[in-house]
Amino acid sequence: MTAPAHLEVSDLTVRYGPLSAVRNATLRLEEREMVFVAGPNGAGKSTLLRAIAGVIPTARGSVHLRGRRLTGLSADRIVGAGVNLVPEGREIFGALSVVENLMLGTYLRRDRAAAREDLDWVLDLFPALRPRLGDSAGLLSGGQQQMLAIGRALMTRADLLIIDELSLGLAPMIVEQIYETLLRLRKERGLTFLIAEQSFARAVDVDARLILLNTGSIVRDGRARDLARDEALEQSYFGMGQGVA
Amino acid sequence: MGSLSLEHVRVSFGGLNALTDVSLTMGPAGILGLIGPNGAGKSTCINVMTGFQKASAGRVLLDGRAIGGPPAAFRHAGISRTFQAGRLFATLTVAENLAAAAIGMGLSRRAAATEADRVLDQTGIAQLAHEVAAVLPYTDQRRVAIARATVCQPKFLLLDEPAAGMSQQEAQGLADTIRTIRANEGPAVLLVEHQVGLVLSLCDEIAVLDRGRIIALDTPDAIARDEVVREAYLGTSGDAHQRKACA
Amino acid sequence: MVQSGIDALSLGSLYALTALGIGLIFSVVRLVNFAQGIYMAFCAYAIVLPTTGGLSRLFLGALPTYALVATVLLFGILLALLSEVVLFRYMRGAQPATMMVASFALGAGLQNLLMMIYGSRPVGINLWPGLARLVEVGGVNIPLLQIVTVVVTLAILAALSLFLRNTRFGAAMRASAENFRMAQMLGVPANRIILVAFAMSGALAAVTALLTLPQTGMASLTMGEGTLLVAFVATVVGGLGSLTGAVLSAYLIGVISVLFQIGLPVEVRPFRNAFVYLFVIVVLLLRPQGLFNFGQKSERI
Amino acid sequence: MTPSTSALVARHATPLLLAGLLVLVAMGFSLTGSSVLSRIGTGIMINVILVTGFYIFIGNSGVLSFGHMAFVGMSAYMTAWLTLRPMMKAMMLKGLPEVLQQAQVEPFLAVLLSALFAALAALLAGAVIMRLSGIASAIATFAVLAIFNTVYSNAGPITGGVGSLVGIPTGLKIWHVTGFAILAVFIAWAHINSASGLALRAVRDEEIAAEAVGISGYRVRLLAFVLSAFVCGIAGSLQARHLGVIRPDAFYLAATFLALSMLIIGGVYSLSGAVVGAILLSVLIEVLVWLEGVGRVGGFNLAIPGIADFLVAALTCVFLVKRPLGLFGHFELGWPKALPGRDASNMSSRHETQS
Amino acid sequence: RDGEVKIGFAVAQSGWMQAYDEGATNAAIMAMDEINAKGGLLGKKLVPEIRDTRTDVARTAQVAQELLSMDVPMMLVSCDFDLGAPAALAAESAGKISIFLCAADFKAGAQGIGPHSYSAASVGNTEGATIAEWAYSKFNMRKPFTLLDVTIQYDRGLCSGFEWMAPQLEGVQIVGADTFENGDTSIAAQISRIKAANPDAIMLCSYMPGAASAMRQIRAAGITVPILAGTSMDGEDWISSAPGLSGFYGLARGSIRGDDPNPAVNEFVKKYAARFGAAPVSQSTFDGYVAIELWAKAVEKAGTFDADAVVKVMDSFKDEPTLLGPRTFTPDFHIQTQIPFLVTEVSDGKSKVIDTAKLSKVIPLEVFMQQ
Ligand SMILES: Nc1ncnc2c1ncn2[C@@H]1O[C@H](COP(=O)(O)OP(=O)(O)OP(=O)(O)O)[C@@H](O)[C@H]1O
Ligand SMILES: Nc1ncnc2c1ncn2[C@@H]1O[C@H](COP(=O)(O)OP(=O)(O)OP(=O)(O)O)[C@@H](O)[C@H]1O
Ligand SMILES: [Mg+2]
Ligand SMILES: [Mg+2]
Repeated sequence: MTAPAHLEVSDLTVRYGPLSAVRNATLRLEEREMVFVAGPNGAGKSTLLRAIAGVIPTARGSVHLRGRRLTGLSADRIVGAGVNLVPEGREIFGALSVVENLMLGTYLRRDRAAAREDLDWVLDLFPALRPRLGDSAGLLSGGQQQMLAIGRALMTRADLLIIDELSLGLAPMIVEQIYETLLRLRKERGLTFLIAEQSFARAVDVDARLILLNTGSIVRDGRARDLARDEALEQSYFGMGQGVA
Repeated sequence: MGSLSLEHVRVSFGGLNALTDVSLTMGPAGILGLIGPNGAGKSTCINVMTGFQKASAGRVLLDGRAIGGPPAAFRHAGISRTFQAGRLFATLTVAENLAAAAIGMGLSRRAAATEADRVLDQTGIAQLAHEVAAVLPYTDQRRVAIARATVCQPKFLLLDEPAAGMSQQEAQGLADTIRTIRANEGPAVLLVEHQVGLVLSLCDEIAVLDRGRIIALDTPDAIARDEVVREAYLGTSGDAHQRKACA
Repeated sequence: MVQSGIDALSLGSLYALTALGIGLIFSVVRLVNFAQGIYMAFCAYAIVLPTTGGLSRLFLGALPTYALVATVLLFGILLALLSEVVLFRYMRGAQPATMMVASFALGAGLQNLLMMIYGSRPVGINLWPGLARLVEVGGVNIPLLQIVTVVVTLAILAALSLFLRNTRFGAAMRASAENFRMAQMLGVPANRIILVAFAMSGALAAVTALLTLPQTGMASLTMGEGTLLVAFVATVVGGLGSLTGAVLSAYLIGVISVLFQIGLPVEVRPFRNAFVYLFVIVVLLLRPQGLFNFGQKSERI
Repeated sequence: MTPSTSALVARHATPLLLAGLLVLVAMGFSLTGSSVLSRIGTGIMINVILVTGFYIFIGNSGVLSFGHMAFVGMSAYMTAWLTLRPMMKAMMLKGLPEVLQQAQVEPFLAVLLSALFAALAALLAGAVIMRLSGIASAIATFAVLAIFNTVYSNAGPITGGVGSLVGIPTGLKIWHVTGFAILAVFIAWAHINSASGLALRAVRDEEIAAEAVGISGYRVRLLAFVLSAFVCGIAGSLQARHLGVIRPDAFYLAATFLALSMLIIGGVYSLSGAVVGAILLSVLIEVLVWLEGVGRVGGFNLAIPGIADFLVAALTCVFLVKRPLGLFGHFELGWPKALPGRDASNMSSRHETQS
Repeated sequence: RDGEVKIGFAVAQSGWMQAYDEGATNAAIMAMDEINAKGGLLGKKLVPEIRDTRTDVARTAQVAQELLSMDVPMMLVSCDFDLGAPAALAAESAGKISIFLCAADFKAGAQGIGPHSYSAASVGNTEGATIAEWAYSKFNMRKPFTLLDVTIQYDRGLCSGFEWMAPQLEGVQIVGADTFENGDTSIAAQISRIKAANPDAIMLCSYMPGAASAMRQIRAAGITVPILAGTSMDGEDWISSAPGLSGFYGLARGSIRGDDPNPAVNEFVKKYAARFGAAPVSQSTFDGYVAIELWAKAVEKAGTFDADAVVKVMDSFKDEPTLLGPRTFTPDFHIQTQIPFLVTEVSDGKSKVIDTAKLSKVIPLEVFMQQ
């Protein structure tokens, strides 16, 4: 018998009222994989990721983490199981200070000392946050808030990180640095990533696997480089034929 | 064409200087791009130029004369803006969103409705008129926000990251919208954006802000080649696709 | 002078305890809990048995002091928990106004229940008459009860603020308040946190009842109302979400009330509350973000 | 119908339908000829006016007000001052100014003058407190209510003090009150669609963006505050004449929360909600009380005294849990365009009525 | 049916007023039963029609309407003036008689509701004046202090009656006055002022629960001078809040403890207890009985149930004997302004009747008018 996948999603359907935002999604993430979810606006990327993290209820299907069933658990229990979601729109705690936001990421951890070290490590990763530790997080600039949201997720030491719209509002160089870090984390700490992005240029760049969503259904699943060669695909979903990417 | 400029503006929050002696003029260049790393002070620039943030030092000049007061005073003087977070009037329809802006400019309810219709047509979103803002897809929300800012023909239009979260294709659509507005209403535009491809392709001139200072101001081509800018902002390794875009 | 100071402090203490209970819940679930006052009345009535007029007979009051305090506290805690589990839990994310009206309805329902059990006549309860004794402090005679009230309140405040500041619980609580779902996404068991906050507010209602009874000797259906309103105002005047602010402004309102009571000429004295509320409006105009909200604003454009 | 009138009807479907509903309700209560039922109906209509008044400010501004009952009360007292027999005023209200001492105003004029008085009071109070928004504003309005209560309770020579002031001529007809209710609905509707009303809703949704487009939150809030006080004033004046007796405590917290419950049960953001909520809760209370009475008179003593009040509270809670946005949410009667489910959840979290 | 006459009761059977209306309602029914046992009134049996006002003014007006549509010749309304008024007004405009079970506001009569409205009880001003006179003559009160609870009208009448009488008593000077609200938890500031004024008696114009808690705080502060009150502090339930209380003097129209100097009252208390399972909890119970007594006598004398004829007779009642002693109405006053009271003393936590007191002067109308 093969080892269970890090994340196994089968036949997942999510509804908002009458509308099925995600339909019969089935996907599998191996350990240490970095998988991208892409698709046009409203394709259901966020919905899929939220459903996996247990933030919204699913209508059908199941999610398993290393063989353990997550479906039906409350969001905080799922975090306890080692899954963390950086939601679209950051959702930092504006009234709390930057350091409180970061330390909240360690709420479930028992290793206080290691958590302190992680704080230093995250601040090295995002030096812009260091001078702002005591300030209300709501006062940060848009991009700084995004850094905070990602930093906070890293603090949880979850080994499956789900990031929605990672590069939203970030300067190109920062995006660059974050991806470098994530790839390093994958190598050094064995993390697995599921990342939603609008375009799949980045997936091509890091040579990752790509899942393409359209109107709630998974329409492609494969190596990003291979999919990128599919001109028709580019044309219909991303208009990259116009030579932007 | 008039001009809107910052003159030796400093903005500090407690110990932090968000802007340090920034001088910047929009107007002559038609579309002025403003780029820079996160927290560089781009949004703060816009806030100062629209009355949402008082400068700790320095002045805002409209056609050479100092301007001050609450945001409404700036808007009445023809300075209009969008926000980094959409901030549409969520429960109002698109037409009402625009009409509310016209009412803010002092129009009667009836005249406001007419003006809203005009702008809806102008910006090509007439088909959205009766949708409630909150249910619009993200991209459409951005377009409505820009349309709302062009009500009553402002002379200056300041856009804060209008393409955030858009795919390149959608960003192209946005670029078209901005060009149309320029063509029809002719406001000077200030564009703050991280999608460098969009900025490079759309702007007549680009200013680069880093840690509260303007470190470069030049044509798109020159900026794309500028070493300092690459170091501070674009990054050196992964900018393949960005560069491809400027080509 | 000293006497008036102590008066103001002990009055302020009762306000502060209630303000703390209200502020605690508000900062966690955006709920102004108007049922807090009726928790207090319930706790007070629990000390006696229901009778039809005549002399009151002791119920919990018959227990030894420590057991009495413990059971009344428990009673308050259970009531508060019950309202969370039965009602407020199902209103997460509802608008504050909706929750407020629901809490008012809950309060009205509980008051009716209490009336069905005990009738509407106030009941005389002679709790801890020893506390009525005067003690001499620095040349003035001060009721022991006032000293106890102030000391107990300050002790609770200190303990609570230590707890909130020095445990992860504090930040987690404020985080759950701001964004319930996001807190959960970080592994914060937000529902349990909210339960704890309710339990604390229930306990505070019980303490307030236990400190009020020796003073007034009467339990009545409306006994919590006056304090509740002042506490409600104090929470906002102090700066919502800031528990210290709520407590400080509760004390401030206590002081202001006593000052007006002392300072106004007798013909105007019945208008005392009008002056107190005028003062509140002035404060709000000067500092809409709250009197003791020294922190920065937390939203920017 | 000519095309233009039918367009007019379509555009104003909401108030027309609501007016129709009110007429139906009034007919239901008056056609039996029972004076008791017609009295109940009159009370319900007054509630409709009251809640519509609350809606004009709260619904459009998103700012909760605890203060409106003060304006209801002020109008009620003004009605007493205008309509009590001069002899009684000379006896009981010695402090009244000469003009009011002598006044004996015709009933409908009294309604108008009293409502104007309430609006004036709201203008003065609002000029100060409408600078505030959100929770600070809610508390300031509560302070206004508390000040009203304290002042009117203690200004004996003018108000008769805490006790009841009696002798206000009674004898309201249900159809008169229904007429006023319909008027209130049209006033509210006109406001919603006015420039100021639209601007106010913009401020409610996004105060910062409203500022950016040049809208003054203060001005539009103040206007709605005054207008809603006027409508509340109509309710107050009619209330005084409905009961014939007033006292300050009748316009305090319990009444405030009853009105707020009606508004929220119907849906704060909807005029139709305000009207239907007022009717619904009023009728529910009547029915439960009637059932309790039946339980008692039937001799079985099935009903515990007060059980109806308890049930009203419990049902209100259950309802609020089930429909936190009220019966109508953001809908209006007769508006064909409905909002899909998505925004309901989004908007409730993003556009909170400040408490 | 022909042989019956319905008597309306617009009283609270639920809500907080229920506890206060219940006794007087029961007593009124007892009085009606006694009349029925003797063959009825003008040959007709009196039948109670009770409707619940739910302690709510709007509801009160509504049930009054309902009762009036049943053609009751007389309606008993809630004890509290504010709560009973809408019903009395409704009766007034229908030209029917209404009697407040125990309201103490002079507006419960021709000067307020109208010529068909009565109260069976005494007005607050009278009580204040009576206790002032009594305290003056019984323990030489010279320097009283008035502590007024501004929450209800009754208290204000009480204090204003006291303040009217005090200066007319040789050598008496009110040395201080202060106010509080019934719900105030602490009256510490007021107590400081009392101490500073050093009075020889305190007139406490208040009601439950504020009155008891004020008393507890006054005694706790070591102030031992006599405390005077009106009839609102009759009853036993509050005494346990101030154990060992002494030096309290209040008024009552009759004693519920079986120590009334008038044996008829004690007899009534026994009968009441036998019928309803417990003795009356407050002296206002008697007023319900007296209300029926007075009205029935007037009907008898008038020979008709017609309201105006009955009013005429009632207004001519002068010292008409009742269970509680003589009662007087005039066209101006439909409430008692000068009746004998029992004085109750609480000493060592026990209350007993120690004296009777009756006002020596008539209070002029203006005194009632100034609120
Ligand atoms: N809370 C909601 N209620 C109702 N419908 C919703 C809700 N959230 C999303 N939807 C709908 O579900 C569909 C999928 O939305 P989703 O946000 O998952 O898309 P997405 O791929 O993340 O888009 P984007 O690129 O804009 O973030 C869309 O049609 C959207 O309108
Ligand atoms: N009201 C404020 N209080 C405190 N600090 C502020 C405030 N507004 C802005 N700042 C700080 O000033 C700096 C500049 O912020 P600004 O929002 O202008 O950056 P930006 O260039 O727009 O960044 P981004 O691209 O991330 O949006 C940041 O460090 C930010 O945290
Ligand atoms: Mg998304
Ligand atoms: Mg920015």
